[in-house]
Amino acid sequence: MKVWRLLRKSVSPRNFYSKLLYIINFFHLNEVKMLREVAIVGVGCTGFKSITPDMSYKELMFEAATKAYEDAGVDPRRDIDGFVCCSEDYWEGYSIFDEYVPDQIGAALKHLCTVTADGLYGLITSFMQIRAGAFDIAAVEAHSKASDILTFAGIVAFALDPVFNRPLGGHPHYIAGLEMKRYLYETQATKEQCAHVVVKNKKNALDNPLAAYGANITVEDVLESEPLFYPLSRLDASPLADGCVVMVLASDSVARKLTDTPIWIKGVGWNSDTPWLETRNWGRAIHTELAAEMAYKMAGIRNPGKDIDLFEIDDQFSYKELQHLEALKVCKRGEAGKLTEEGVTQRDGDLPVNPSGGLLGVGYALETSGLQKVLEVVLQLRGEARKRQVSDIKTGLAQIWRGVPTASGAVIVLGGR
Amino acid sequence: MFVKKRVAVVGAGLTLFRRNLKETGRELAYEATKMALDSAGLNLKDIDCVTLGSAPDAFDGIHMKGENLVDGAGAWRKPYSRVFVGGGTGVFVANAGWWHVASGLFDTCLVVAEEKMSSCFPHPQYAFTTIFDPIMDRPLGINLVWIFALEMHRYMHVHGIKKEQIALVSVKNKGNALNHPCAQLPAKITVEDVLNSEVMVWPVQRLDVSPTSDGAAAIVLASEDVAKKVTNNPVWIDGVGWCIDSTYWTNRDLYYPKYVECAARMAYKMAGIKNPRKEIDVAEPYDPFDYKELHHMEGLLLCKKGEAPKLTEEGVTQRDGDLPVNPSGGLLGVGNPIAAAGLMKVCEIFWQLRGEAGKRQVPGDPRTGVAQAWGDLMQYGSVTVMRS
Amino acid sequence: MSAKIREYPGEEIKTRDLMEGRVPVVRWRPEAKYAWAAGVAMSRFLKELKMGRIIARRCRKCGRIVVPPRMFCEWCFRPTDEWVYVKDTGIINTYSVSYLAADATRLKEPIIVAVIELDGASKGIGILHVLGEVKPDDVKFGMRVKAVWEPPGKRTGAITDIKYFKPVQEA
Amino acid sequence: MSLERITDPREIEHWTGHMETDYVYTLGIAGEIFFREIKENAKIMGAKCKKCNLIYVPPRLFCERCFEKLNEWVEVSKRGMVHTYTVAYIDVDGSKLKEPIVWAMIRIDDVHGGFVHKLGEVNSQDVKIGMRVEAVFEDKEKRVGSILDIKYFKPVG
Repeated sequence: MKVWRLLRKSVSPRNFYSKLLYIINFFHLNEVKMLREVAIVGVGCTGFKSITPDMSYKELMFEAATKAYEDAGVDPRRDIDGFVCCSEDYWEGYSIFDEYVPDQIGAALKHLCTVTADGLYGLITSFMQIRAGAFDIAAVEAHSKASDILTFAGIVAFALDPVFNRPLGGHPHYIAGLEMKRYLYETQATKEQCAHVVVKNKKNALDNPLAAYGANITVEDVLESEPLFYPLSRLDASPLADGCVVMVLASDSVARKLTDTPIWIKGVGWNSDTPWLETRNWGRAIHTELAAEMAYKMAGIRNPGKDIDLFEIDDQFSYKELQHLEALKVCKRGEAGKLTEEGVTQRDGDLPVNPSGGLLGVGYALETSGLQKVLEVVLQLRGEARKRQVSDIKTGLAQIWRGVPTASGAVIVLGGR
Repeated sequence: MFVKKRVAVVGAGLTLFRRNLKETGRELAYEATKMALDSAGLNLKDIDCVTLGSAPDAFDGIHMKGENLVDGAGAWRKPYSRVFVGGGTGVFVANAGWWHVASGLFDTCLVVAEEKMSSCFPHPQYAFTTIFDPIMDRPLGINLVWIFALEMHRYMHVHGIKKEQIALVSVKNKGNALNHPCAQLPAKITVEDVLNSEVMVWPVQRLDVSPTSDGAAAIVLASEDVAKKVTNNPVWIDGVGWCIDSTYWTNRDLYYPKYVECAARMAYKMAGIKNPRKEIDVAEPYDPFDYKELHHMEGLLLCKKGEAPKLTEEGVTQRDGDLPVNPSGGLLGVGNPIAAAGLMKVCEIFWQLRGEAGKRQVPGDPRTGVAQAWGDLMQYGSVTVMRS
Repeated sequence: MSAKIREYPGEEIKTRDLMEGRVPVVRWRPEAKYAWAAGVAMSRFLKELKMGRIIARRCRKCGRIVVPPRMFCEWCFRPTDEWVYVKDTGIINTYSVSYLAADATRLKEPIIVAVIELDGASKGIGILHVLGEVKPDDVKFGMRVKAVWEPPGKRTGAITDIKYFKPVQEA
Repeated sequence: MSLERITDPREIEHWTGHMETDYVYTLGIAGEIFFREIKENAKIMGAKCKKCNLIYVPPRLFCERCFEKLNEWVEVSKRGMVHTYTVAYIDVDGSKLKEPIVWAMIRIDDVHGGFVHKLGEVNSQDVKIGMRVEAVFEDKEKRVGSILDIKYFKPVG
């Protein structure tokens, strides 16, 4: 049956080789085991706002979960067994935030766990659980209640190494400034090119009803904005947002029953470089290079720039989009800035990057950021992105970095039919 | 049909458990990880991925502490993530390791648990006050022990259990820990000692409680192919289970841990265990308080509800009894660096099933064991079933 | 290889050495302040406390009346439907006697804490609070208690607007 | 979704609180040696991994690459090169700093690593990547065995 399905799928010359490999692989592996495919079958999102004072985090999560289950056509109490939620205690103001999650997403007395990472890690966790045969249908939740936090920078500072870095004090985003300077130095990219990223993403966000920070601005506006950590200026940094995303995943046969437009998880990867600032690579995003390598191998992608039609990548700071594009091997090192300037990464360009508006336009929603990106890829692949719809796409990629001061990131490759 | 991949434990490592250790969290994680690798005869380059378990950041005093521990856990430039389900983390992280390998994504996985509670100074108790609801509970001046005393009291009330019966657990576990080289509070004590110890929150007394600790533990997991190459004595993770109950703990009857039963049923089903009492040879249920061992034996379906105190009285749960429970000495004896304590239980089952537990070895060549941890607001159960 | 390993790593420090500064350390106190949005359910709950009332939510499907109130039913996974006042009386589901303060220091006078199932809420639905005007030895499971409120002028819209629960005679 | 929402902004309640308490961090096995040398001798120590041929600064108990335990300590230079830098204009609370702070990643000569620290005795406009700098220590009696015992790094000829 599975073979028939594979053959029935349209095999374009572009990915014929990988399909062939897959089929060969399939017969080989069949003797030992059969690995399941996993698809995203439902998505729900509250939208992103600078502040959500009228709702508790529980009510925010309930809204996103209700929408996701409706979208997937499932009843969580009856149909869903596995749940993954994503949170870090100090973002929430609770120790063991895991405690406060189950009820509002339908997970009471069910198999739920917390991954202290971005929602994309949660999605990958759920993917692994389904592949391992633990569940057929699972849900992933990530949310941000950043507006509950009164001392954001103080909490980020608390993530620094307590002995070697933290005692020096200061606003911890100086680390982004250090990184940006080195990146620009090594690649010859310019502040103007970074500003182009901001202009593009904020403009894309104007067409995204979920986005909080859409704007029509110019490169000069970005360059003239208040310097924070030279060369990083106010508008180079993505502002905080509240919001919640819930997604429903299912194993292959179940996914096909639930929806006509399953979005398949083709490849996943995640990686961490050293946690030490002192020995880390300041110019490159090693974590994303390695995560992409893993995801591409799994998805059978040999030429990312050609094989992938759409990118939703981390842009917590403007230069990160350029750095991450290069880490993803979409272009050569030092080329991303130029491509951005030339408009190649515009929504109607050859390499659409962050058509949702990215974190610069949608808002940096802490651990939800990765799922916001996956959400956009899902909507695009389903053809439901309305004004933002990029035409003729089959494969999309989402990527996230865990923010200052980490050197960790994750990548996912998604495909429609 | 879809056939599950088998996952084996091929190595384990443990640091001392102590009230304060000099090592940083990273250094502790490293020591346990290195020992686990060495015992498996593997190098770091043989490892495909890493999963870490660690309880609240408020202990170690580092926000996103998983990110701080990357190098100590052996995850430099490897796929790495941290799972966190409160006190349930230590056993749960073994389950996380299981799906990394069982998913077919990786052949080997390092599973590391670390806790450095002593950073929270002068007492980790503060960190515990922030686990509660800020509107309903924290304003009352709540203390962690309150809620366990409430649960313990409810359990005693419903089944008519006496403190003397519960104290036997503490006596047994602290005694068992005398043979554990890492133990923090091994002791030869009597039921009277427990009953005469300082009252903390009645019915919880000083000797009913496990200490706060620093420590780390690690295991190495491998797929069937790799496991057979590196050892002729693998221990298989045949069942994993986890479950969370509602947040609203004052809306639940605390006399029975339904969530542990739910987690156990998931793991037993996966492992094909139909009669846990008969089929399980050795158990390491979570025992941060003595009554919890009893509570969890019932949740693990090792006996009927309310029957665990009787089994304990009859000596069934002694190391040489019919169903040895916590032969390691448990958290009461070995110590309780939260996540590391949970993984210590998995290490113990590994050593017991390999026949390598030395003086702690339970007799009769045990073949099947279960480790379990519990956490959050008396709402989380995580269970791992292992076979030799 | 527990039996084969001779030495286990870890360098112990005595708590006293740490206390008395004989071990080099770095100290830090984080800045981590929050203003949690109480949301629809708890904003109302707090307002009602200020007026001396306890409010719950009811789920029409399972019929449960739950407190603290929530806008969703966790067992039915649907929105709860209506506000219901419950009484400030109830019975003790379980209790304990604490000699420890929140910071683990020892109290001279113990605090009695209890889960109190409130009258008017569904069976088994309780809240955590403290007991007053009673000796530890006189507290019993199933005992009837009633809230003692702060006077109206002193209430702030907090769970501590109820000073404690005290025993009352069977109705 | 909830059947009711708050429609009157005056009905919105917030509950304030914090997660602040005191922490003490031991310096660790490697950290203790490192800071003792800084405090007592104003020396910067590294730990050598023979297998990977790297000298870690700050020193570590283990090599993150090969996982060997490191027990060879070597004194390294107090000088290095600005690998990257930034000029911070705002403080941790978001307020504008009176004097901007120049932060830099300083690669100590011939080692793997160095310091993320502040630069002093220099105009922010004059800082360049590749610039030579040197550690400036606190006076001995003021040194406590912390990263703050290095006041800053200053340019050298």
